[in-house]
Amino acid sequence: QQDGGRLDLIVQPEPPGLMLGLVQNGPTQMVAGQIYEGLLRYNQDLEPQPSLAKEWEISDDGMTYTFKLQEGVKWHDGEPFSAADVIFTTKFLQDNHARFRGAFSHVESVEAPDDNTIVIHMKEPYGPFINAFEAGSMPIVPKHIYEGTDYATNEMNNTPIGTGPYTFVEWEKGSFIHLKKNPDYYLDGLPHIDDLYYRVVPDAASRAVAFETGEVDVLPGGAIENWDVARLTKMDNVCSTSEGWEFFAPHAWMWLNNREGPTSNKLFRKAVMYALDREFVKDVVWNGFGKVPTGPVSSKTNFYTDDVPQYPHDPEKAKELLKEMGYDGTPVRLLPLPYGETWQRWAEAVKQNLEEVGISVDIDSADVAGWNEKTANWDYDMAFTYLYQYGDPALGVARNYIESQIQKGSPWNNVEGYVNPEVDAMWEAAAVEPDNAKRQDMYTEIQQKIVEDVPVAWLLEIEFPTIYRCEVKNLITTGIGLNDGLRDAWIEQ
Amino acid sequence: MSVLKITDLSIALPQGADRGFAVQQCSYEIAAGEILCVVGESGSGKSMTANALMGLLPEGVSVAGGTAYFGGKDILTVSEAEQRALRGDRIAMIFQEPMTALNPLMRIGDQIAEVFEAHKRHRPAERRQKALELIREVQLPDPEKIVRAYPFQLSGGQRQRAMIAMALALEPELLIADEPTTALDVTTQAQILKLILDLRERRGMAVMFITHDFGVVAEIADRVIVMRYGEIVERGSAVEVLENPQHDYTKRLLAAIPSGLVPASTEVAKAPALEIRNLKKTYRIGGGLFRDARVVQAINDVSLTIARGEVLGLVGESGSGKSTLGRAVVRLVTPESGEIIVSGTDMAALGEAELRAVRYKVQMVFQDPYASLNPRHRVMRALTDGPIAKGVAKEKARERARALMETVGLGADAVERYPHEFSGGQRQRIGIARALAMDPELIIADEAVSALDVSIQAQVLDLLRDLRRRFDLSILFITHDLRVAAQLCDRIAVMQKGKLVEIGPVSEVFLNPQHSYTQTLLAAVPGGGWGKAAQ
Amino acid sequence: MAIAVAIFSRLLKAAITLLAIAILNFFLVHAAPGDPATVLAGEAGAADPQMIADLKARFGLDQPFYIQLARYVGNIMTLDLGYSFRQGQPVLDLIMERLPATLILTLTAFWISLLAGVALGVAASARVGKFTDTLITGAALLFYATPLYWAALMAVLVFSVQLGWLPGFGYETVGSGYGGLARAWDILKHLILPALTLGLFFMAVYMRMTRASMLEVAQQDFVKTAKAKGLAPSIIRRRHILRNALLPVVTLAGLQAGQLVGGAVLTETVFAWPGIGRLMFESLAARDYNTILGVFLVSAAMVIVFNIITDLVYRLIDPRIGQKA
Amino acid sequence: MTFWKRFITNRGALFGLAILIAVLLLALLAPLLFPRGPWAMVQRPFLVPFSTDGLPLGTDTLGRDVLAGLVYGARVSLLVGLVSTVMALLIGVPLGALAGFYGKWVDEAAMRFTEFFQTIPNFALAIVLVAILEPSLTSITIAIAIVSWPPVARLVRAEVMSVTRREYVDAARLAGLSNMHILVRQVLPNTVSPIIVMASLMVATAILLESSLSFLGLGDPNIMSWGFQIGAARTVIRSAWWLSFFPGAAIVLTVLALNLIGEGLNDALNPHLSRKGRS
Ligand SMILES: Nc1ncnc2c1ncn2[C@@H]1O[C@H](COP(=O)(O)OP(=O)(O)OP(=O)(O)O)[C@@H](O)[C@H]1O
Ligand SMILES: Nc1ncnc2c1ncn2[C@@H]1O[C@H](COP(=O)(O)OP(=O)(O)OP(=O)(O)O)[C@@H](O)[C@H]1O
Ligand SMILES: [Mg+2]
Ligand SMILES: [Mg+2]
Repeated sequence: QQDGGRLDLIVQPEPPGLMLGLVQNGPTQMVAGQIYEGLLRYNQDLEPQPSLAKEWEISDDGMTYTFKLQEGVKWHDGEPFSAADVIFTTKFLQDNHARFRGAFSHVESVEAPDDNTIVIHMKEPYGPFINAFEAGSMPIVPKHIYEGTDYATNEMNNTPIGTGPYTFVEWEKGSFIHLKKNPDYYLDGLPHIDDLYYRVVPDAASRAVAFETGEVDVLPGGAIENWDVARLTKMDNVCSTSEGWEFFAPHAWMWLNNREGPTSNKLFRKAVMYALDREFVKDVVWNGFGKVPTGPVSSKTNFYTDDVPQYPHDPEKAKELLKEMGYDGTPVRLLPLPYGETWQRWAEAVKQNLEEVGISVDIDSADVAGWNEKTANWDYDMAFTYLYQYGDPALGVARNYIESQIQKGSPWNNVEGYVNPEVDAMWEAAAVEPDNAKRQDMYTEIQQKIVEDVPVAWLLEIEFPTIYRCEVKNLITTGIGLNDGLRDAWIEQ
Repeated sequence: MSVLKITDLSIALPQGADRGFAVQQCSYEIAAGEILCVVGESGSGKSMTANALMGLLPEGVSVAGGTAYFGGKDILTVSEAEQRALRGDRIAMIFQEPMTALNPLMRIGDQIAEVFEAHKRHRPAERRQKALELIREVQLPDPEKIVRAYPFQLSGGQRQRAMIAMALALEPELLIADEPTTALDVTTQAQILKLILDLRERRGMAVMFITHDFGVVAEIADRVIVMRYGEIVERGSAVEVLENPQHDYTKRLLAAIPSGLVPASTEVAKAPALEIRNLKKTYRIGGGLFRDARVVQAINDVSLTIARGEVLGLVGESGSGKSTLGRAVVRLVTPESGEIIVSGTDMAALGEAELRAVRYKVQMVFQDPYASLNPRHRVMRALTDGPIAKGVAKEKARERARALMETVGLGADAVERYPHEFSGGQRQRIGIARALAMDPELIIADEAVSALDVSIQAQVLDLLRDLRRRFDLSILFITHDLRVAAQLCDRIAVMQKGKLVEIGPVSEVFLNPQHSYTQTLLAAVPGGGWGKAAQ
Repeated sequence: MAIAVAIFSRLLKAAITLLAIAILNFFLVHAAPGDPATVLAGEAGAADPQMIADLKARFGLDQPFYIQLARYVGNIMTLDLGYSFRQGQPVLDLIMERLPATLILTLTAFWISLLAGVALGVAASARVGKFTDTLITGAALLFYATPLYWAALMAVLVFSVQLGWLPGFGYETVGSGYGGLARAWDILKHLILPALTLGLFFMAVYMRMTRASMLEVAQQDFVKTAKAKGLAPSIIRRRHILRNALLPVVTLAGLQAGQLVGGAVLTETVFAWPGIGRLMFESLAARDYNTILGVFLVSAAMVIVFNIITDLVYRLIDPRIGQKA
Repeated sequence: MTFWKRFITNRGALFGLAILIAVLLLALLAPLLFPRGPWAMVQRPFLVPFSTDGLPLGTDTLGRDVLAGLVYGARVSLLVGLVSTVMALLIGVPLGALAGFYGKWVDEAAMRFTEFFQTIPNFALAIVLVAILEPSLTSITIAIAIVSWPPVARLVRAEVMSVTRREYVDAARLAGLSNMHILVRQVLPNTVSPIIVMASLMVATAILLESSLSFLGLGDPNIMSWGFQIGAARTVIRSAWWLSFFPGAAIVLTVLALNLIGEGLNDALNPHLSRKGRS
């Protein structure tokens, strides 16, 4: 292992801010994940690993979680880090972090018996809870900076202070974010790299060029369009990996509006599933990356099963189903995800598939804001989306299928309007079941039922290959990938 | 000893032009210290000759033959560089349009000094000084200021003087002046002519003076040549040509000139066709939030009457408010106070809609025969639009239009043609027909013949006289040409700076002018002496 | 003096226009579907109604529309462009950070296109109908017809990727530690491609205009006067024709210089140039209202400033203006 | 010489006209030439041009026929170009005409209004408008029209002002014709030539604008257009240059053709001005 060097990465799009406690979108996590830390990290099998907590313990009844914190940890401004910061963080995030709020709704109380210990008491056992401590889910924020201030407008948001391996240096808007090695990092010998530059390049083709011309060393997943991946990986001394996304396991599907229109008919939805040539999309649009999903749970996530009804590409079957239902040719609107060319092509391919079996499709168009507005207000017939699974069906999957999560105004829940009380009950029970074997059975059944009902059309388990120069070693060591990976990375000189 | 000797000069025009040669087989010479006037109708090739001598023929036009010896060389065939060396140095030229002949972005002094620069005379510092001297010589007021002035700050006459200063800079042996006074008003014209005569005296240079105004010829010419269709039809001393013309065309030209003869004033009928009382119109130009506007009193308390069947001439120099008065009468300009009474109605007080109903009573014949007819409408439409709007049945209006075309001597069939198919004089007759089509009581003719050639001018004047007799029309005849006014009008009104300074029967105003301004105006008429002598 | 008064009255008018534009923009921008809160929440990958409500309250979006408008108008009257909640920074700071990059790019493009355009136009007009003229006019037509972004893509492809002569994107070498001249040189290298592609189109425009204007002025009487003085053709062309022919070019240049500031969206996007065109585009996508409005206002102000500059230049060239009164 | 004769003696204009007619024909015949439409995935993706029978220009990222896309794209470009120009004329001509004809406060008000639109950079305004209205053929056309009318209004105003000062307009007033009659029958017809010339150039500009919007992802996703093709091909420009080259060339050619026609019209309609300028 060698120290030193500089690493240039792409961040896309430019993050709105770096204060991870306030902003949790993807690019923010990727950059701020080097500045802030959570209590835990997760390896690629989604097992917890030490981070700010060096040890932890869960009581047998699943009601008490005890964390021992690292010693000698300092904030980037030199202030000492202690359990008080963690307690403060739980309050801070209650106000600002939706996902945290969800997970902590199962918590009764938090206490700090001493400066290095945190004890969390649960209201009920909640199996997935142990998966909610990485930097993105629960970034520890500095109490001495935020206590008693208006968090949103605190000046320090622009010069974030964390405990992580890299400290913030400079952010030239529209151009780059510069981080540098934290010399006082509590783990000896870490990190290895001196400087990190996160480069903002708005155009996908330019990003590819940036890598080719050597300006950039790492292209995180999704930074370039898939068509360039094959080309770049063929270059000398270029490595690529699909690892580092296990925790998120991005899962793409098409919401089919269960409330009205042809899509409210289960036969129609099934026809859609048969009509889609998902393998073709995977091969052509995604250049062979990813995997055709069998249902709502990603094969990378815990409690996955493939023992569910299957929907191969079968246009004839689709046509039959449509005939059976008496589809009258009413056109349906298709809302693609405005995340670049790949997604646009995907929508075009889907449209073509559907039109081949006689469904007439109009592609709606909207930018990110319009997409949010339309999906949040259920103004669509079919809409693309993809969501993270956060390692556990209870965290990342359930929200999309249970009735209580039908909430107008947000596009991150049961937007399709799927209502099945039987399944709802099973979700609820599975979440608080402490025994993992039993949970597996319950989730298997859930998956079978949902796949039979086809509330949405599952499209792809997305794989985002990370492309980098082979000199960069240990780039991805956890299931969270680049978001907290640079702690261990080093550059061979 | 001739300065310039032209032999058999021919100038070819490009294909598609009105004729093959602008100038054909012309020969003449100019002696030192002599003023040769070149006269002739528009398009007769006067300017082309001058341009050829300067080597400034427009693209497509070329010298087809002949020689022009100047200082021992044929200047038509010397190289471009040699020609350039001659230009401005030994041959200089002044153009017709003083308003556009100077570079608007350069100071007058610099433009004059440029002549020295072009011929590498004097050191740069001295050039300025020389320019100043020249400006003095052409009698421009306040020379120090003029050197630094831009053309737009000078009046037309002043610009023309600046042009002359430029032309005189290197004391040329030959000065070519292409209608240098046509665009100027009479008083200014008189000054410029005097200047040229003076300079000729002092410098002894030869002058080739192009004009179509025989008054000017009478004033300055030593010798005259008359051109027509590119050929010289007559030549001789000024006296010979003016008093004893040989060629038919010259005779016709001279006959067509409105003579200075003052007809006895005719008795005027009683009932007034138009009464103007205390009319005022002020223009405000420019100005804005923070700037004072420039105020021009275009009509300042003018009162006058025109009797039925009378022709009232309105004269005065440029900018004196003649047009404004005429346009106020027809309400193309709205006066701010005063009355305009046409057969009992005060036109000045009418609203938009009422006005439209009575507008036909006063019609106008415009100055520019090219701009006053819509190029996209056939003559028929020009003649019938108005009557139809007034309520005349379509068929009747058409019939009337044909009849009127006969009246103005163009033939009934001409109604189906477009304006561009007529000559300037013919268009002016259409303009008159259009005015008549409305059955007006009064016609305002604003410089209706100024843009026309003398011969055509005469035809139109005849037509007006004839019409007035036949229809008992009243005419307000606006002009700056006193000769023309004298020929046609019963009474003359003289305007100066918005005020009516004198009004009376023609004979009185001309022979016994009361106001000093009228006197200056009369004195400035070119060839005044010659006109009277002819009598 | 007259000039000072004229400028003052222009500025006053400009301020009124700007205010009206700001209000119109406010309506425009708010008419777009979605709002910054949902976008921000959306990007977080998870959100609950509470989060969205919190964000809306934080951004002041829970207020009635007219109050938002009144607040905004009140703000800009005190020259305060507001706060970008998305970026956590005052809008003015954001814009000031980006403006230099845009100005460098657009002004370079502007001068290149103006100087080259006028030079080519003069060259073409001097040889009307000859081969040089045909060549220049042909090239101009081609540039005129080429979509800017396409030219940009092709330029990157050739000069950056294939030949490797010039950097294909960005404003400077990030983290190079260059200072002073080295930095200037570095920026210059980055500037060449975007400035050229942006300038090509305008160069064509100026070239055509200059050529036409030169030919027209060459017909005017005073040129004949100049010839009659015996001046050499080159002097006539420069001193008499060109100066007069420049007047319409200046007018057009003024109009376009103003537009360039906000009009470089495409170039900035393709070349990853951190200017305000891109800021506008990205803020629009994020519905970062105050930022879009700020950019619009600043670029509108730029247009007005350039108009005033144009007028001043015009006065310098043309003595007739402003002195008549 | 008649207008038409002058026009066809201009080689450039004739060339432009030929191209435009060719493009028009292709656009009209598109459904006959490619009955499956431009979106059908007909073959393997990324087929190189001139390598496969029946697919002369190769296939794109999804295996769609590039030529079919070009031909259908022509329809959009021409449609957007023409319709937006007509719309811009419908706004600009009346506004400019009224301003120029009536002068005074009407003029002042109209010109302030126009200035207003000119103060917001053109392309930025188009982007915002499309974003607000959400991209569709209609919204794009409207947005382009809205950003293109101000120059029309200014031109028409200037022309109308100068024509209104001609004496034949005074003559028409004296004839008792109403203002509207004068404006519509006497004045406007005499301003058409510069408007026609401008319109031909506006069509060209509109085509460029549409393609730029499309390139930024603000196109109508249901409609194949040239800008869309380039935008979509941008990401693969390195491996499949032809995907952006052909539509780019199509735009250049069409816009070039329109410009040539515009110049030809200009020369033919204003013979005095052009005599010198034409080669
Ligand atoms: N640039 C040109 N191209 C072709 N023909 C021309 C050109 N300039 C003048 N002409 C023609 O040449 C002939 C002579 O014109 P010229 O200008 O010499 O007349 P002129 O006697 O000076 O008339 P005016 O009194 O109107 O100035 C006319 O028939 C005119 O139509
Ligand atoms: N529309 C206008 N706006 C401002 N000033 C005007 C306007 N029309 C005329 N004037 C001014 O009013 C004065 C009188 O002009 P008018 O046209 O009546 O003179 P004129 O006697 O007809 O002169 P000319 O013999 O040159 O035709 C001039 O000083 C002129 O500059
Ligand atoms: Mg002449
Ligand atoms: Mg007058």
